Amino acid sequence: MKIKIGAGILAFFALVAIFGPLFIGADPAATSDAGLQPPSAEHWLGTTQTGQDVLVQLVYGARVSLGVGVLSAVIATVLAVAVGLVGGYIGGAVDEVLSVLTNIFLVLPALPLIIVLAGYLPQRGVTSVAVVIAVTGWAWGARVLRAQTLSVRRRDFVQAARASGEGPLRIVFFEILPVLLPVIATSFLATVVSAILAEAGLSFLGLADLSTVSWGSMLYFAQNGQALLIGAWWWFIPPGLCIALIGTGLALVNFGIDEIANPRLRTIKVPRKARAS
Amino acid sequence: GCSGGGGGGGAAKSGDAPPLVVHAVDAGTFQEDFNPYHLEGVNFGTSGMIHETLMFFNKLKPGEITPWLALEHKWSDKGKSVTFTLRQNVKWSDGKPFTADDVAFTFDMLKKHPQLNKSALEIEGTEVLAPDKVRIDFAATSYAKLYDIAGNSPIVPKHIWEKEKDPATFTNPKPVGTGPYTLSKFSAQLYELVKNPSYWQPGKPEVPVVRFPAYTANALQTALQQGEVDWAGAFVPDIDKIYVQGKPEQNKYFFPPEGLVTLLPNLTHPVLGKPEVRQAISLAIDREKIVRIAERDYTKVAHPSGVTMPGGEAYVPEEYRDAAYKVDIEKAKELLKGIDPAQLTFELLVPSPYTDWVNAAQLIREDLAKVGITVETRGVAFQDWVSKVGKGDYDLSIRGTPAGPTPYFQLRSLLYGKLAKPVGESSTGNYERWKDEETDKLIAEYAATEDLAEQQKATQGLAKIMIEKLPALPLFYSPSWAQFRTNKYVGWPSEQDPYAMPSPYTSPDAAMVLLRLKPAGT
Amino acid sequence: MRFLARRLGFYLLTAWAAITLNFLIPRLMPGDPVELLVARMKGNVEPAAIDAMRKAFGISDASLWQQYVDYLVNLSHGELGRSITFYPTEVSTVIADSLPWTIGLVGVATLISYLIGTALGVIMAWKRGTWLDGVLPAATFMHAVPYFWVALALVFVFGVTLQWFPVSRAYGLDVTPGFNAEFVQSVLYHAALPAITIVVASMADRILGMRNVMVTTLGEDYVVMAEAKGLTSRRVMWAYAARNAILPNITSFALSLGFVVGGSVLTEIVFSYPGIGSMLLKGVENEDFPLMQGIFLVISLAVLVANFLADLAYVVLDPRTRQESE
Amino acid sequence: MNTAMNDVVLEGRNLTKHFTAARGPRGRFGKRPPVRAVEDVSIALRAGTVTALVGESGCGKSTVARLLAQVYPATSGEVLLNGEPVRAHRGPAFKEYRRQVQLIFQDPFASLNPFHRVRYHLARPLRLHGHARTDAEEREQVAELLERVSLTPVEQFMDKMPHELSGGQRQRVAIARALAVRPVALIADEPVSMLDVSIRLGVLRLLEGLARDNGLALLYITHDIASARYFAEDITVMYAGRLIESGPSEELTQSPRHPYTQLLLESAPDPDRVAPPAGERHGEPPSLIAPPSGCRFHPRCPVALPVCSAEVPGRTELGDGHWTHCWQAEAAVTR
Amino acid sequence: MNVLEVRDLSVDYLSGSGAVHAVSGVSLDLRRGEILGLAGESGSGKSTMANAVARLLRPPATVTSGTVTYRRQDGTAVDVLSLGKNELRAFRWKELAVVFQSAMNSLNPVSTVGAQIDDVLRIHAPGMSRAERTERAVELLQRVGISADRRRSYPHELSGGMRQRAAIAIALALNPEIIIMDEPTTALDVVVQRDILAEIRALREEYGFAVVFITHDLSLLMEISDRIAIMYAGRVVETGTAKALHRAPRHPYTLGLLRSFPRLRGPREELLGIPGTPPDLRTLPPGCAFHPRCAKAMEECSQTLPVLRSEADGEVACLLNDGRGLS
Ligand SMILES: Nc1ncnc2c1ncn2[C@@H]1O[C@H](COP(=O)(O)OP(=O)(O)OP(=O)(O)O)[C@@H](O)[C@H]1O
Ligand SMILES: Nc1ncnc2c1ncn2[C@@H]1O[C@H](COP(=O)(O)OP(=O)(O)OP(=O)(O)O)[C@@H](O)[C@H]1O
Ligand SMILES: [Mg+2]
Ligand SMILES: [Mg+2]
Repeated sequence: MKIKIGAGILAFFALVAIFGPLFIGADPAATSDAGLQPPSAEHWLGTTQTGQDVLVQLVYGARVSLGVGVLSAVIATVLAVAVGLVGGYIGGAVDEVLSVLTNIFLVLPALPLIIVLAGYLPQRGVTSVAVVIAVTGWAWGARVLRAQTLSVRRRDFVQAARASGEGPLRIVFFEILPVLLPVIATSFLATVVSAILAEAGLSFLGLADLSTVSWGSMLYFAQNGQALLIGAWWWFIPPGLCIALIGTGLALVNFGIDEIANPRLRTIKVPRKARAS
Repeated sequence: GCSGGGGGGGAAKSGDAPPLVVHAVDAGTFQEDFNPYHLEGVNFGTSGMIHETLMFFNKLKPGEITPWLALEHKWSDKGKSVTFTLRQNVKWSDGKPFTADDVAFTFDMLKKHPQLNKSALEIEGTEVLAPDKVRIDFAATSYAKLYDIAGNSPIVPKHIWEKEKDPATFTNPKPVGTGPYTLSKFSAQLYELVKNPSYWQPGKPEVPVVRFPAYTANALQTALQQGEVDWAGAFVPDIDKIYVQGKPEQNKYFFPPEGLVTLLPNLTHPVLGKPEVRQAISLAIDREKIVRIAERDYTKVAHPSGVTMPGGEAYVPEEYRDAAYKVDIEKAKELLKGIDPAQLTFELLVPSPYTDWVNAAQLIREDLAKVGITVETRGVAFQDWVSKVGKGDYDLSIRGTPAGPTPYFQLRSLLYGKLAKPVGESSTGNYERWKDEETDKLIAEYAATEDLAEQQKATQGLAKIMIEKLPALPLFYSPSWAQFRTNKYVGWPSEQDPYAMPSPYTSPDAAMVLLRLKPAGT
Repeated sequence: MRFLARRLGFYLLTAWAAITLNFLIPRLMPGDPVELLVARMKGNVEPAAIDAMRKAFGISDASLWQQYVDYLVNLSHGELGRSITFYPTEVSTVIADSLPWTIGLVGVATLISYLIGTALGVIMAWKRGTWLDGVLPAATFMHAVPYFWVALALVFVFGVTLQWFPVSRAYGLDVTPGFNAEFVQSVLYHAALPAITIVVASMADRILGMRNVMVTTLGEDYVVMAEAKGLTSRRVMWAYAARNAILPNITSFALSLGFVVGGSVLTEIVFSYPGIGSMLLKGVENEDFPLMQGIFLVISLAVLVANFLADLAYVVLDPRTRQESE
Repeated sequence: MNTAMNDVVLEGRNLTKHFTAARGPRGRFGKRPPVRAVEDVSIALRAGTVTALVGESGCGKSTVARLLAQVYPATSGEVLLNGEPVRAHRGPAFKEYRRQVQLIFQDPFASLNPFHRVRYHLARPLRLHGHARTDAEEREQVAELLERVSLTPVEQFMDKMPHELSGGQRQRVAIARALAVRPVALIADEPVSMLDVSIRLGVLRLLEGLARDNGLALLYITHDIASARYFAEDITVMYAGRLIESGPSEELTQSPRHPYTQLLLESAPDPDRVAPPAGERHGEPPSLIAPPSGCRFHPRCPVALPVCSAEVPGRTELGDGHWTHCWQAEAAVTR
Repeated sequence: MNVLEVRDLSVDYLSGSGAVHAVSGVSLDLRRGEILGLAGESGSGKSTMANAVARLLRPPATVTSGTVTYRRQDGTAVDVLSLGKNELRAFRWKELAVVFQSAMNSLNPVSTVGAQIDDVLRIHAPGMSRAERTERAVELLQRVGISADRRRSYPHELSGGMRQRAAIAIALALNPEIIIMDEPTTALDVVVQRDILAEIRALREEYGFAVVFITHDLSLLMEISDRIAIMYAGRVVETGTAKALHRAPRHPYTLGLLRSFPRLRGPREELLGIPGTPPDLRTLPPGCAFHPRCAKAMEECSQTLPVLRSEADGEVACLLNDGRGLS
């Protein structure tokens, strides 16, 4: 159920991000003299101060925000899998070094580090922002994956595969990796959320490329234009809401996966009789 | 009514006149720094309100100079020496008399500590000729630097500063100045200036207390909306809704032009180097629309010469005084006929924190698309933009050029060949890299004379080059922000009486404004 | 104590990494603060003055290695250099002025959020299948909302529209800082809204995390046993289930501190709170290396210390680690 | 098979294994004392024969199994395959060793990767060791293996996922996987302890049959001495990392000589027993970090002599391959 | 005579793929002071039943029918399934205590053994002073063979056998009438197991409580129990005294179980085992649930559900046994 709702939300935004711009066609940055129009038949979500259509921006923003989220999550996950699985499986000095590295990145406060790094970024394009977020965000996944690898490595089926003569690469990728897929998926989704949030935070601080329309940059402009102070709620609310919705969708899917792995977590309807005890 | 607002409930010391709550620059907190030669950390008001300059230059009326601590100046040695005759009976706020020693000390200090010498005055030495006469010697002709010497170098008291080992790091926490105010209270969130009772202009100022609460850009908007601030210099996104609130008589604002925002074409670019392309670009851009949408009508379209109007008429050749931009798509297309359309693709670099420029860039993109020029706007980090534009690593960019006491300074910074370094090296002006002998000659002519008419003539030459050769494409004036409320005090600068820059963050102009204010209703 | 010694060693290593990272980042990145400063002054500075300023700001051309050594030596004396933004104020002064605000705000808010979130998580796990499950979707939603968005919404509703709370600053303009009732009251009043933001935005994580661990713990035999022993529900819930469920949450809590601090940077900016977050942004905007470095270092160290405290708490709360350390 | 029945196929000589504990208190100089899991163990597996290794939990049975399978190297002592000492721990020579000696794990729920089908589990070793080169060969041999472990109809089982199988069926797949390699020695580490009583028998019978019919040398590790009596020819009893008694299963169970073996037999639940044994406490099993001196059983031994705590008893041959390490036995023999 | 009477008890686990009938229609008596062994394959519902009696079922388990009656010494009957919150708390542990399978998991890892005994006393005997409680805790621990200074140990500092003893000590704290022991020795090795069994027997002699002893090790039950009940697929298929069951099992499943255990003494009997696998409790075979695995199954077995009928010293639910014994 959770997975369904979550996946529904995600699918919706994914469709919007992929096909929305084709449908809408309009240029999200296109300005007009009709500034600060409240929602109307013409502008479903009103316009910004410079007369840009909020809905159009929202649709294009989905592409950037989701794109940054997914891109940095992909990078972070690849890093996490590499570090976590390799460290966990090989063990020894390599593992020591990798896990100290992981822990360091884990403990260092990410957002300040992102801000500092972004502050220096020569290019603030979508990709570089995604890379910065990924670089600061892979550690959690690596740590979880390492712990899991350590436990899976000791599991009998890995031992059995070793005993029957499988090589280490094959064991890592064919025996261990599939078992860890749910964990990888969870950490991937969690990274998407935090990446989207981080991108929004960066844009909001004006540290991302503001000439690209993203939900974060929309919020930046809304805040800059004092949208709330002048009552332009339609400018301020939708981007934040979309971020929260996507986050909720991802979290729901994640909880769903958790619940499959650990059925105890499921919410249940307690029959009256049992509740009495 | 509402006297004081959130910031005004405090201690008005002298008389009944209420304190004036001022917001000059965005700050979360203040640092205790009242050294007028510090660039950023210094608290606003130090220069002008506490430490005064020798003369006052009104940038809104180029050429209008008011004697201040100095009564007059005299150049000698072909502009390499200047002698000031000082005002008598001026006292430091601790009661000690102000003398030529203080002036000499100030300029000696600048010579000794180059990092304080932000105008890079080439000081050779000073000589006190009499208690009220001092001569300053320079290594080069410095006529054009009179503003920096007399209008932009606050004088500090020798008897206090000479005790400091390193004036560069001295924070001057208990400033002693000749100005109309002294510091009475400092905390990280608020500092307060009170009237200097022994000020040399008796009876002035009439505003007894000036309070400076710390506001960040965001907080200020709310404060303005709630009427907490009497005088602010801020960009307000929707001034009618947030500030004026239907009371244009009381909640006034005045945004006179202060500098020039230009579209910089990189002249080392093979296509942009061609005048007809620049001409076409200029013809295609609808500056009115940019001003309306991106600048919210807070400013005006620039004069094609780049000279600030009104006020700068004398610096523009007769025939061009009424020149104005007009959009002409057809003509632009005509001009571009000879050029391979594939080459008409440029990147427009803007610093992304400057949201109005980001919007302007977007409008330019839309306009140029109409004549077949493809523009890709790229918003980059401020630092990145500074470094890229400085090094000439861009196609098109938008950049502001600061105003000086006369339009010459603006044009010099925009066009002077010596400022342009080769691509790859950081320049400090002339970012488009305009190389033209005639331009440099005109600039040299201005610098070599103290005669106003000569100077105007040279500047007119520069204006003509701007209009005819389009080395850079002026867009609009950058406004000087000033919101002031008349419920407590009246006498603010206005279009009719532009006696000083109205924004509270311009010094020493803000002190001039304070000296002119009178309680409302008197 | 072996466990703690190991952790301490790790934190020292991490601190060193943070310090080195801190040293390297600005030096490996392009940009020049003086140029920037000049650009922001709209070019009112002549080129000749720039070099002198550069020197004054301590921007040096020495070899990277030499600079590193100098940096470490200075650091060991507690010298973080002078801020460029607030020149000539020492970075340590800037931090000393702003850090207490952040620690006060974030510390208290985090504590509140932790206590409430943990309690809610415990109760929600305990009362599974009741209306309390309705909190879950809300928590899930809150977990994904950007901090600054919540902050702005709160500012608008409670600050601007209802005017119940002040929307900026750490204390009223009319109070004198010091240890007097008026000042303390003003500080609390001003901290209310930002604190609520941090609590609201970070609590969801606590709730969800605690609930999940708690649900798992509830299935453990010792909880069933405690119930069978006829203990009161309160005792089973807190002394048996929650007490154990908190353990894995301590570490995740400590790690999440980094995120809370990150989020509070945004909160501070929205509320113009004079904390370290606002200063960090200022430093970044002005490419103020010394300030950024100093602040990032302090934040990192603070998070490290918090993590170490969490480890201590863990040792106190979990007898199993204690034995190991005998 | 080139080994005749009853030839020693796999042998461990004086195997000793000390683990450095990953956690635990440090001693002086910050060194952690080792876990002396296995001390001086010699054991031989013969073709076509089931040998049982019996002992209580934690006494080191699995460690012996892993040493024999060369999952990790011994601290000292050596392993001999067909009389040749095993030296290689990687490379082709080691792969060859892997091909000859296979391990079956205790928990059939953990020893199959939940993500792979039965076919994959069986086909991989076939391919790895070059027994099957084409798909057809592979299919044929997988079917044959399934048949050997009585998972029929073969077609149906081939494409099942592990979670679709019952415990007994999984253990059969695990055995088939070990057989796929065509080993000469098979080490089964408590292969049925996780299975239900009613299903155990089938699996044990299968193993017994494999040893008997295919001449495999089988080491059956268990803590259930009764089942060892039924399924193994020889039983070796282990206590706290050391061997204490060994002999033909019937003789060992009916006339045990070591006090621990006696205690073990006495303690095993037995409905046929007339009266339950006297309720005296025997104390807890010893720590392997600081094992008791001398005979490791002496603190729990009802008949301990002073010498027991001083010296490790030597091996006393009792005839018919029955031997024990006990001072009492030694005394009895010499007397 | 009976201290506990279970009548027609059914428990379902509700789940997405249909209800699991873990216990269906079980009726069982526990006599005062006896040890009742409950045997059966894994998943046959033994723990579920025990938990139902102790009211420890958690969702998604639900009692769908049946009653559980507890009889006090004075003869008053208590309907266990409808006890209120406070009555239930008093019933649990004063009247009925539980020892779980793995003591490592049933002791709170973060508090000392002494504290966990103290916990019980504080709640149920509020009149006791702190010193009295400590004294009692020491006494209990010594009674099960743990020295007094171990009171301050945490569970992880004790060996498996000691933990199990500590769990038993906690169960004894209030002198309950009934102790349910769910596989209390499965995790231990035989020597330690033997000690604990001896302990339980001795304590039973001393205090006279009744024990429900759950395990799947039938030979163990034969030794320790007075009476034994065999469960298969959620139903009791046979009950009887340990002796009788050992001598002449009446249900084919009991026979199969008995003949699955290798014997240590005497001649090597042939082991029979039970072919096939236990059924899926969601879709039980019709009729006798055991018939697909039963060597003696008849046509009728797949249609008629056999009921538990009383016989001399025991009951059996098998169509074969209607009136006759199992040959
Ligand atoms: N990798 C290891 N590191 C440290 N100690 C170990 C390791 N493997 C086993 N041991 C220790 O060695 C001893 C013997 O372990 P082993 O697994 O061989 O016993 P076992 O007889 O198989 O027990 P069980 O019946 O529980 O399987 C135990 O005390 C165990 O804790
Ligand atoms: N939470 C649950 N949800 C669904 N089914 C369950 C749950 N708990 C137990 N079951 C099922 O109920 C049946 C009876 O379980 P129970 O634990 O009572 O068996 P048992 O006889 O105690 O087995 P064991 O000997 O393995 O302890 C099993 O088939 C089991 O799969
Ligand atoms: Mg083992
Ligand atoms: Mg059970």
